[in-house]
Amino acid sequence: MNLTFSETETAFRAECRSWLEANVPRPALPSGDTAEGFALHREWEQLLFDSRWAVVSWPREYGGRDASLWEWLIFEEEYARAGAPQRVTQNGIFLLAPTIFEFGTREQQDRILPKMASGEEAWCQGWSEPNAGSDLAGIQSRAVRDDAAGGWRLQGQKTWTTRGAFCDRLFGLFRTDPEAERHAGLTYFLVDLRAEGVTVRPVERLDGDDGFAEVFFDDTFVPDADVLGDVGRGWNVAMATTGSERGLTLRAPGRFMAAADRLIELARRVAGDGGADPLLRDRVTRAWMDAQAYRWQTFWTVTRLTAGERPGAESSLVKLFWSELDVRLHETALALLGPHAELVDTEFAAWMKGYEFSLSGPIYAGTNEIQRNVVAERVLGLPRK
Amino acid sequence: MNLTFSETETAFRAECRSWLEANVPRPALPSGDTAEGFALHREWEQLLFDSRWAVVSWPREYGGRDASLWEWLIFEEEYARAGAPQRVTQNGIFLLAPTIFEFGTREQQDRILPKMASGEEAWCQGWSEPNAGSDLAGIQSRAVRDDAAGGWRLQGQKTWTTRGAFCDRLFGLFRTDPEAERHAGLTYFLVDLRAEGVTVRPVERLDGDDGFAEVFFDDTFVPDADVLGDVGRGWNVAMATTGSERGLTLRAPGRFMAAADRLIELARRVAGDGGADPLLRDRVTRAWMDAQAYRWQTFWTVTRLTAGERPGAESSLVKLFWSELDVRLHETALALLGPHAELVDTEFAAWMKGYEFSLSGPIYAGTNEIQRNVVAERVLGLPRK
Amino acid sequence: MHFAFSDEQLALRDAVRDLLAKECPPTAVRAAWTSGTGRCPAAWNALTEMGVLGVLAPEAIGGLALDDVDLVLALEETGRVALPEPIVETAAVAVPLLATLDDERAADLVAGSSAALVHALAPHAVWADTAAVIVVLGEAHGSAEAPADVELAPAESVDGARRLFTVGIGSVPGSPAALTAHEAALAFDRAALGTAAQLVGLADRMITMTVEYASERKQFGVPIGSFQAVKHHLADARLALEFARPLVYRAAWTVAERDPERSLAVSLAKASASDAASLAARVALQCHGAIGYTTEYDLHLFMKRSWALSATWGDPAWHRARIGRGIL
Amino acid sequence: MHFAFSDEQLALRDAVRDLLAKECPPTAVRAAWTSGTGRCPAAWNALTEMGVLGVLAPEAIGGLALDDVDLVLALEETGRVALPEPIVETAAVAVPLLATLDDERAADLVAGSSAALVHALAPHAVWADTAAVIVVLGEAHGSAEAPADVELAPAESVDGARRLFTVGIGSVPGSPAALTAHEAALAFDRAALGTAAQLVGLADRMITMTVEYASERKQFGVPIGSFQAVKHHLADARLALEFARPLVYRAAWTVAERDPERSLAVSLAKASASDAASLAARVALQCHGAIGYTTEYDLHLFMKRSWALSATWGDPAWHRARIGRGIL
Repeated sequence: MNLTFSETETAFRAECRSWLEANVPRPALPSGDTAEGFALHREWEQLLFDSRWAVVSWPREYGGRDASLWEWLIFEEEYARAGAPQRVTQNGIFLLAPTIFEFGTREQQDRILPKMASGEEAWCQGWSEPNAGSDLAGIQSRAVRDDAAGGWRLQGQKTWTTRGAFCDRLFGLFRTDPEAERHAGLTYFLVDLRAEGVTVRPVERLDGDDGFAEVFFDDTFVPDADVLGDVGRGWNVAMATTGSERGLTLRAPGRFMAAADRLIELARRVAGDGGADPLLRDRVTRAWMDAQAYRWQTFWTVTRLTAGERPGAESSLVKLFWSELDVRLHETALALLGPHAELVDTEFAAWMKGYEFSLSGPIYAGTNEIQRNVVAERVLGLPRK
Repeated sequence: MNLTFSETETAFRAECRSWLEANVPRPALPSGDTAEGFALHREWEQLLFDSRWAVVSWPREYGGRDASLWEWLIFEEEYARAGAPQRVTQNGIFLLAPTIFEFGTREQQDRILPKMASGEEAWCQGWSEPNAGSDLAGIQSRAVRDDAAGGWRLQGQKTWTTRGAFCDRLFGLFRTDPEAERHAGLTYFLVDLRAEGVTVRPVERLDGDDGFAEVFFDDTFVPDADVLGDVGRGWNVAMATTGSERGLTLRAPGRFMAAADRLIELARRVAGDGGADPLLRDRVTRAWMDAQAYRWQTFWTVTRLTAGERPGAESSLVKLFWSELDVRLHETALALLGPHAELVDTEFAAWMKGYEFSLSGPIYAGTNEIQRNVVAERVLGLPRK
Repeated sequence: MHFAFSDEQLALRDAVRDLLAKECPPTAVRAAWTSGTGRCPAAWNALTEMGVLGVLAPEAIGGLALDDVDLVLALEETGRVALPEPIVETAAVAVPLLATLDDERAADLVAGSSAALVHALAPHAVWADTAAVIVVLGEAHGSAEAPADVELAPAESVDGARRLFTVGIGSVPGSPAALTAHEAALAFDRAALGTAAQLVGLADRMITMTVEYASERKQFGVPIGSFQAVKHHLADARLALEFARPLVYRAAWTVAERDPERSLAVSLAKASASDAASLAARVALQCHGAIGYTTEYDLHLFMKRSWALSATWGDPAWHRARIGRGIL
Repeated sequence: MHFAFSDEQLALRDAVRDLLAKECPPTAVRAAWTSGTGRCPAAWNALTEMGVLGVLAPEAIGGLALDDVDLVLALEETGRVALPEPIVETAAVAVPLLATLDDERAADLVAGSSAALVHALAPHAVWADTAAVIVVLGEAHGSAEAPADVELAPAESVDGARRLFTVGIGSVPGSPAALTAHEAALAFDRAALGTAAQLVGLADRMITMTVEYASERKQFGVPIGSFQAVKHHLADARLALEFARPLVYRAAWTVAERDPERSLAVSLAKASASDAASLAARVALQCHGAIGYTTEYDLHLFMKRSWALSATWGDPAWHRARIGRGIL
């Protein structure tokens, strides 16, 4: 056991920190979940990519630095600490890319990954449907074979696609075998949102941004080159990325550590050094403790992953923990602000927006109810029925 | 709306208070859930009965005062405030008696009720069985007809009978129709524990007292006179008393108000007036608020009962509230005591014992998980399956 | 002891409920989000007509000469529909306050103009730009200002219908209708009580709409309301509401009767109602899932009102601290 | 960064686990409740033999010259079986403390005698009547007393195996082996860390036995563990444990390395482990139902130990306050 970072890692942190200090836009960009904000965020992504900070853990040939998991965690800590912009490329980088690395052809990797990383092609996910939320296997959108054209024709609807209104491409599951049920007969497609027959309808989120979209497909053509993995094996292919969504990759501890530090700052500003109401002090302390617990649990897990273990059902525990700590942390900030918390045009407004965002945590990527079932059944071994 | 007590009620309270002040044993009796303590409690019950305080809401002919529900609540407030002994007759008075008043013959009422109220005959409940806990309909103990002797012969086992080791008689359900399933074919019996074929095995409770017993029946004879209600209708007969157990009658708010007051006293003793740690102050305040909420919700409900409404599934809400407030209240006391909480031979030891007792609240009389189901399905109308 | 409402009181509640169902459906609340005033004039006029604004006013100025117990159920109804109007500020606080002071503006309020309030624990005057009078409440004093004499600076709320303003008291020395400490304290308690009543209505509404949604919406082939986790979330929300509601009604009685336990009772009510509404909001969103997270669906109208009201006129921690000072 | 135990460390853990499975089953804990000493001599002797008492002692006095990271897993195992022995007091605290002071009694402890501790946050010395040395810890000082020089008055714990004593310091002025503030603080942190490790073991044990029970026990025709409410209770308990455990291991490393964040890390560990064990105890009892409420069933042995240990060496609120002073 050695809980210090190596010299190389420390140097990596220093490089990262100084680049971010020099380049993070000030004042902060407007929300990336609006049309104008998205465009500005795309520019930021291009800058990150050009400096090889967009995807540090990827191979150099696709714009990365071949960074270790530890270096990636350090990058995320520094990125959050610097208050750098949200990553509008994250659904591509964190959800789709791992699947492409595992299941994509060399041609697909070469064609898709660099543009994804630079933000030139922004990807959104198409998991949910009106009748398939936490129960993904309820997917009804279908793809019909078009042999003549050498591809498939899509029909149906996807919902809750994050930033779908601004993205260029969508990945998701469609039913290619109408006879098969539930998990069988699904295929993983990569779809151009500019293609014919695609309609994107923005849906306004709790915080007023058009953060969601509904996407309708009416006889939309997808060439065979844009099928990911084997036809009919889409469920298995997708599970790799939902594992990522629920687990480690999207939620490096840096974000929560930075949020806890900002909460401490807020407590000091609202009440002066150490002077806050003891009950609020206690809640602020709990938030900081949660972030620490999350950090060390992550380091514990990453050590095992580095030794070659694969993440398992424990990722459900991780999702439960960060999503609930995030809500509590923001609730504490709102309590500190008291009757000023409702204001959305002050310097503190980010806390209300952050709270609204945090409320999606226990809902998306499998509700926390589903996650608790997974923990009970797959981690603890309780009977399914 | 008038939230003051009438002159009559105020006079009743004064009478009650002065009698209790003069008669409550000092120092407090040892636990009634031990053999020695039970005997002393029986004496106390006889004294209560002789002074017509044992069953204030009963008719005068059975030893009561024909008191109103309000007067009964006042009595309970005063009783708890005085720190008077636990009621070892409570299972008879609160669980069985309402059923006897509703379903018993005049002969049964005359024979059973006065001795029950005076403690001369102590009653325990025989609801649970090894395979019938929260799922009462799983009862397997059976009664076989003995026409010649004019009665029934019992076979089987009851568990978790509170104070079963010290009581004289038991009430419970037995299966009289072996063909019927679940709720059908059950009959409500009143059983003499001194009868032949009865074996009582004390079971030690968390706090070290023999508060439970297992009761075994081997060809135990019960005469027809001790069948309560119709043969085969035991489930319907019993529901009247489980309604009582879960609802209002056993848990008058006085007990929790008195406990909250004692908690405030403890906080003052541990930390001086108003000087306790603010986090503990807040927890003490919450406990007091819970007791107040419980009191006013009770008064709200009692007004409706007084107007002729019958208690419904809301009694599950009541059980959830008091059982969880009771645990929180005792947890707060233990937190005030800190590392001294574990001591069971000091003047504060009652808090640990009270905590252990409170932990049974969310379990007995239908676990709180069952109660939440009831609230969801019968109060809110959510679908059963 | 008789802890129930009279038939007349229930009839007033029902009349208000019917009125609001008609005049303040969710579409009207949405309209207020984008309108110039943030208000719902149709409902306000109908409530004025019905006499609700004057429940606490003497008959001499057109009031009904009733009390806080008569008013509390109407306020609960306004919470249930998230009415975007200063009904608590006007009917529950300013009307009886100005009437006590023999301030002639009381009659204007009864007749349909509106009031706004400012206090350290409610520092933004809501709908102040359309108010006829702005009552500034201090710990032990207060004043009723004419809008012309103060400076209003707008502030934006997460609840788009709540038009907030910071109030800059002008140079007018010794403003009219100065309040005593007693009146200021009573006004504060009435504001907290009225807000608590609205929070109870909001909690009830959010639970009801979630039960409906969970009974309809299917996942894994069954209604999501048949899952034990959803059931237990909703049972917990109902539990909090069940025990908060009598505290609000009792607080109304202590205010009406000038009971010595008034402040304690109001704090119990406001803390419990805030907690119940906050829990109901969390549970409602969690049980709805993503749809509750969109502004196309109505839930957010009620949720955001709950957030705002829970934190004003004393949040639960503030009221618990006040109670603690009383009992410890 | 490498946050894992070495193969040697895991081997020591496994050896201790096997030893305790044999020497300290629940029957042995029950025997301690009714025995004269409240202890489990067979387990103690075997642990002595294996060298566990001397993990932190230099080789010169018969120790293994290892560190707190090597010891922490063994302590977790003693929690898992609710070992009724002063292993934390002796192996984790008194041995390294006396060894640092060149106190010859360190060698006696390594050889199998035992120590008891007293501190403001652990005011009762456990198993003090059979201890060879009693370490009295103050905020910034301390001393190691001979039992003959102090007065012991017994006190009864809810955990029948914990034999408690209040310690009256006799008239001996300037007792031997006076501690510096630094040593007293390190000793306190080690006691809190060792207790946290035991609480993690206890939590794990209670969850495991409840999962087993819930998988077997049927109600309404199915195992109770198939009900979502039971699943979610247990998932919550596992969640708390999952995130407490790394904090305990990390705290052990900061103690071993004399890391500047040691006290902060120990407080994180003790607060989280106490909360995890308290939650596990509540969940275990609730999911067991009435059977868990009897002393015939083993659960209460682990539950009561958890109650006692959560509240000593600083309860969660105390440790949170210490952290708060460090970060706010």
